[in-house]
Amino acid sequence: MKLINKSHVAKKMPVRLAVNTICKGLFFLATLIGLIVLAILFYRIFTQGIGHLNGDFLQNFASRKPEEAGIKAALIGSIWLMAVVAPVSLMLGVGTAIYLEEYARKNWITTFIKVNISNLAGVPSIVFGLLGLTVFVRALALDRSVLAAGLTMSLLVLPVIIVASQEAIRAVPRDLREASFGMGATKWQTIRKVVLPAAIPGILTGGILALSRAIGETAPLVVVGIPLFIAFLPQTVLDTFTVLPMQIYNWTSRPQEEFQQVAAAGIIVLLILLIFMNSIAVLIRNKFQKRY
Amino acid sequence: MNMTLTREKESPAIATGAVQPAASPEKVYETSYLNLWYGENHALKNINLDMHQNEVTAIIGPSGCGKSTYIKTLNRMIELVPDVKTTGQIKYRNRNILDQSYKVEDLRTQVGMVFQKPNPFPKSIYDNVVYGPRTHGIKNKKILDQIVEKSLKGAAIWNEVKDRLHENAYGLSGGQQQRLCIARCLAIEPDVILMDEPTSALDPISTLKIEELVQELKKDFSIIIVTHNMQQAARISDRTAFFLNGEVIEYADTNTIFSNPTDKRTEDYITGRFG
Amino acid sequence: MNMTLTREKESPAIATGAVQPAASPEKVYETSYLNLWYGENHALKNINLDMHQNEVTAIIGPSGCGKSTYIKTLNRMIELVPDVKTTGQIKYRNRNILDQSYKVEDLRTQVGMVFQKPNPFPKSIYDNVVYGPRTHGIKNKKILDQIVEKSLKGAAIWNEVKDRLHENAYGLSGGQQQRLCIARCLAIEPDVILMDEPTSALDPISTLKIEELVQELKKDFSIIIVTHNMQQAARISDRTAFFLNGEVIEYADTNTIFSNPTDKRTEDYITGRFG
Amino acid sequence: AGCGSDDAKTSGSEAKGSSQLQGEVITDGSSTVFPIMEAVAEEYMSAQPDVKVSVGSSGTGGGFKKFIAGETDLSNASRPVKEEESAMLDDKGIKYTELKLAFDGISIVVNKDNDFIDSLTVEELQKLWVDNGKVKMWSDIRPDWPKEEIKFYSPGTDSGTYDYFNEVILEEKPMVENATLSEDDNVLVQGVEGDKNAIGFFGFAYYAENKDKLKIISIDNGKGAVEPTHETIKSGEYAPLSRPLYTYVANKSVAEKEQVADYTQFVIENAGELSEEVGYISLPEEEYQKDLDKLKELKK
Amino acid sequence: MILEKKSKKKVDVEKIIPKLLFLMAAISVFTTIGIILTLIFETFIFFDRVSIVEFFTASKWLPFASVPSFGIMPLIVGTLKITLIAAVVAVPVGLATAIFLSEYASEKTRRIIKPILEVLAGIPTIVYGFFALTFVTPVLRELFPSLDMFNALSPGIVVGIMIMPMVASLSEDALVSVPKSIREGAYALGATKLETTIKVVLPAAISGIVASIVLGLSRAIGETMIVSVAGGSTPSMNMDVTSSIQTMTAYIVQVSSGDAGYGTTIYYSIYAVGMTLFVFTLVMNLLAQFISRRFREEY
Ligand SMILES: Nc1ncnc2c1ncn2[C@@H]1O[C@H](COP(=O)(O)OP(=O)(O)OP(=O)(O)O)[C@@H](O)[C@H]1O
Ligand SMILES: Nc1ncnc2c1ncn2[C@@H]1O[C@H](COP(=O)(O)OP(=O)(O)OP(=O)(O)O)[C@@H](O)[C@H]1O
Ligand SMILES: [Mg+2]
Ligand SMILES: [Mg+2]
Ligand SMILES: O=P([O-])([O-])[O-]
Repeated sequence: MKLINKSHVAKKMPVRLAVNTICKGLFFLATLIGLIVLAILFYRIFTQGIGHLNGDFLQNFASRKPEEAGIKAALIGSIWLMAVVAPVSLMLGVGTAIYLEEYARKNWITTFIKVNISNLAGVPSIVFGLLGLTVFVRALALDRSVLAAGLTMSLLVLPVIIVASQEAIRAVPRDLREASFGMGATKWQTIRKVVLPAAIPGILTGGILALSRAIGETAPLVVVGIPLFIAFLPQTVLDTFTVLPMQIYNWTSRPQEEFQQVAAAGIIVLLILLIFMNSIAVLIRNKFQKRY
Repeated sequence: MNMTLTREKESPAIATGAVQPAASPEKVYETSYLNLWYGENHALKNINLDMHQNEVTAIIGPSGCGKSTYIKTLNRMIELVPDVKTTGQIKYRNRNILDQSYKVEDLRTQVGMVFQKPNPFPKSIYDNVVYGPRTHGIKNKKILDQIVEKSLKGAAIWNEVKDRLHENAYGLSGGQQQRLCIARCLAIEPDVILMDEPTSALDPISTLKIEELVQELKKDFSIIIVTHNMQQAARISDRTAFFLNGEVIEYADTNTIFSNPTDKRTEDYITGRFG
Repeated sequence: MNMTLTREKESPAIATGAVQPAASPEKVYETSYLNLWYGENHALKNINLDMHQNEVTAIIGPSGCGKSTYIKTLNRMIELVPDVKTTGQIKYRNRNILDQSYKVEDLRTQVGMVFQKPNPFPKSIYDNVVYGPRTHGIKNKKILDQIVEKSLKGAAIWNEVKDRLHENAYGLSGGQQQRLCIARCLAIEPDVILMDEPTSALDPISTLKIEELVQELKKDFSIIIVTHNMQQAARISDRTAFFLNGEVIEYADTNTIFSNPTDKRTEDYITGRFG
Repeated sequence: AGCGSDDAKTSGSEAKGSSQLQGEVITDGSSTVFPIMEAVAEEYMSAQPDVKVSVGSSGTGGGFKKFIAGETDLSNASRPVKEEESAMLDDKGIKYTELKLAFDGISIVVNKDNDFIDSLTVEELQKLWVDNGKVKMWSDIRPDWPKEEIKFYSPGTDSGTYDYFNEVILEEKPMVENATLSEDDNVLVQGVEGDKNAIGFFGFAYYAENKDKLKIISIDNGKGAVEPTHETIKSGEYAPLSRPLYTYVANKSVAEKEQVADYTQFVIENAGELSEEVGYISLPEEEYQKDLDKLKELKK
Repeated sequence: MILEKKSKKKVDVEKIIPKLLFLMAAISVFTTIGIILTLIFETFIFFDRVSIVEFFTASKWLPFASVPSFGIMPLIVGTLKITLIAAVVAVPVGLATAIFLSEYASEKTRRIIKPILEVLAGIPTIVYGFFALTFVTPVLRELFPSLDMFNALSPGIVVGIMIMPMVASLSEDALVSVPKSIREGAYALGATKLETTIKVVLPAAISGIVASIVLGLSRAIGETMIVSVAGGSTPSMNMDVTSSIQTMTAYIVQVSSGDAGYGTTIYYSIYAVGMTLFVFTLVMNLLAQFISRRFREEY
């Protein structure tokens, strides 16, 4: 007894195949959308800003005169900010991830920490700004320093790093750990010598994505109140500074037309920095990616 | 069902050639009344087994019978699985290793392990071998070099890799990787080596090489090997334990097990009636 | 090496009881000069094999010899692996399936497959079974219900699950899951069923059940089964092909292969000299 | 206004001779005043490279918050200090001095294609912008104007410009509800430029830079229609829509920190020219003189 | 050759490390506590001056009027509009991209496209803001002439574009981690790629996909600059997407960079709005976790 009418099935086949092909096309189009937007964005910004982009632009401080305006303070400031955010957020993020993946027992505290982290990932950046202002700038009297802003930003991007690192640590094959334990290595030795090295590509990818977010954020820094114009560079993490996105935002709000082009040039610098960081991530990912 | 087995029951399926061990040498492991549960699942039931120095002990049995579970208990690797409970005793050189005061790191420094799938670290061949010694605090470069050479020679892979010690271990073939894992294990100069189906992921040639190696190694070490390949057990072991559903059905000289099993189920298994 | 095989070469290790197939029935698959490469790795070499209707064809051989690769080529599942290249021909019912104009979806509607590890969908038992028919456009609830009952009965699991059809399939034991996967495969009423070591992850009891089932199924279907268990091949198959290093060393009636192999390597393998 | 910088430099170094100062000067506050302060700081630091001047842009309110907390030396403002704020300053014992820097003229603009409006009276402006609960047509203001719905564009409610407009035109009555608000005056320019029935207001500089895209409206406050120009704003003729911009300096900082005193003097001496350069209108000379006198008092 | 070299230090490290790591993990909890503490005092002062009932029921948000009204609904409505439009853009496009990359594209294509999309996720939001105002809005106004210069539609779409890579990248991870064996099961039954993806792979990955969408939408809710620049700043209650709006975050930025006097009710209102926003995202996250636990198909 046959319950399935084979000719019926055969008749439907071409339609199913066609639907599959059409959807494949749609999925591809959707993927293109992102790429097209990126292309348009880049095209517009480059055509507007490329004229202003020269050595002077990188070496000058901000100025009221568009032709003399430069991005030095903001660029160096952003790099200083990253120099605080990167180690702090990576250390805390990876530490937390190791704790959650390797040490934490299944109890309510662990569950609470996990829920808490995924919730923090969704807290608006501006709320972190309010936190930074109250805790770092005021309570800890760090003033509007690189350190205060860096710590604020670190907390902001921490969840991203934690989640990425957790994934990376979880993906390290069990048998590598077993091999290490099997030779009498302790837990921490195993983590330090086997798990972390194997998880590094994933951790760094997450880290760089987090830093890309930190480098482009404006709102929390506005709230923290870091200054916009300075014509000197920070010497220590306790000095004040300014960053690229704030400088760019300020230029865009100037009445003079030329400042719009200066802003575009600033955006190009920011994008180059961003792409530079992303390509490091991709390089690391591709270089260290081991097939287990 | 159109299947009949023509062979008579009396003639054992596979005659074995393992040499009978001379008298009973010193005991390395003594397991008594070992029970183990995975949560609710009673995976090992009242295991009683003794293993001897400079012998190869094979553990055979169908899939899921508890072979891996048992061998992982011998170096307490089983603790990595959450929710495992054990009762009973396993004495290694006269000390009960299931006693929590027994440091696992100590135990595992004495008892090396080789796994089913070769699992080298994604590091250079050299770094793989010195991983254990370094972990145990040996820093001296010259000593480390000596350890590497000795271990790789011991694992019969020195000639193949001596010119590429600093290349990544992932560039080796499966069989080479497995021998590297054995070398890595030899590097900590263990007393006992546990092997869980060390050849099941390998091609015939590599398998043969490893089998020969095991025969070599037993001069210096005691070896416990899990295999689902009865022929392999017959070829290389001195004693064989047959596990079924978490119980030891029969444990005897390999010769005896394969030529004259006492239990009907052992016979059924080795004659290929199931498994 | 202290290993000697006492048995004489002439007596085959395992006598087989598979009934000799009556004459040669219609051919389902005809493979000629099939070569397959994974990138640079030449995994199948000049394979020539015919498979017949209402028979069980077993494919045996040591690990890595290309068994899985070959069976996956029969329903073009191999295409999911990137960088695979094939030459030669596989005719299914007289049409070359390696021809790109042959739609894989059509082929796979005719040729079902059961995998090594049971792989039910994370859905209810019912949804697992009707997945195929629904995909093929059958919407009628009554017909679907009938299909579910018939397939589950066909896979000898109906009684165990008939009261919990809407529970998640992951609640079943390994053996039950594997029979569910067979039921899922039966539900599309295929012509041929491919099985890649369908019992290697199962316990002895479940294995026996599935072996009995295969014997039942061959009345209605043609079955091609990969196994690393020679006894299993001997018990259930009509013809056996012995693969080694990507080549077919010997292909003949199961009886002949096990009692009177022509090739030395076949004999070595089935007498357990390697693998 | 291109030659301002050279003069600024000379006056800076003249004011303090050749003595080199160092230390920090921290200023924050209004984003409207920011461009002036930025220009001053830029010039000052080329004369005194060892003094570190930082200029923030946290808004007038945000600036006062920091000023009250004692975190800044100068606080820029686009409105006079509020009662709450001065009360808190008193509480903290912070004495301060108000200095005027420049004028900002608020310009009323419509779309380039609007051919029926040239000038509005203050009353008409109020009638336009104050909410009456109904949709407003041009014809509601003057019957001969078209019967089309008006689109309103205004700076954000928390800006000094809105605040001033609210005070002098709306007289604290609520603004039309469907007005489109934006924080960024450039964005308003785009809005009015793209919308045929638009009317909007924003800082004079934004009109001055976009003259060819917008149409300016003259305002009649009873003495005839006046178009906002550089001159009419400076002379006070363009009334009531021009407002002064301020900076507040902490007396203690001037007395105790030499660099702050020096910087403040530099601010007053150069505010006129530099504010012109960035698009504002300088005050009459007497005003700056008054500020300088106040400063002299403080330094004693 | 191997000496027993068990120093005391080794034992100590094993005990100290977990404690140290726990402290690091606790920082995330302290952050949350810090946020709540930061917000709560000023929020209390605010509710001392404005009744909490008015805050949640009044239909107007006019903090600067001479008779101010603090009804947060218009800000919530504005936030929801943006989030909804962003979701309509980001979820289908992001999911389709994820499916294309994980199921259809070759390994090489994936390796190229994924990082490019990640660049899209890292572009500063101001850049997007001006992209919305100077490109998307004019294009949309060509299509719908009735669209205002500032509207919810344009920034909503651009926020959607901004979060799309996040949805795509994380969903793709979820899809890829569905075991191959499950896919093979479907293919072997003659299912097409599409049928396999929709009926087997997507349901199996649903919890990861929901998580990615929630993360994306949380960012949409928290997004500030794009809306400030291209959405205007007019709090309004209506459901119209063609006119100017204000969101909760945009209000906080407006006030914290604006003119409001320190100590005024307006000043404290940003904390009340911040608190609302915090609770808002908290509820949404908890809801999402509940949903993804409900629908998770264990494999
Ligand atoms: N981590 C685990 N959690 C729960 N049950 C487990 C776990 N590991 C194994 N088991 C169960 O314990 C029993 C013994 O498993 P074990 O892995 O020891 O079998 P085995 O003899 O090694 O089989 P194989 O030949 O397949 O490796 C099986 O029933 C298995 O399902
Ligand atoms: N995806 C792949 N890419 C590259 N090489 C592969 C791939 N899959 C299998 N091979 C190689 O092809 C050869 C045949 O593999 P195959 O899986 O067919 O063996 P098998 O006979 O099924 O072995 P087993 O009994 O272990 O399943 C092996 O050498 C294997 O390493
Ligand atoms: Mg096992
Ligand atoms: Mg296989
Ligand atoms: O920043 P303002 O206070 O001048 O609007």
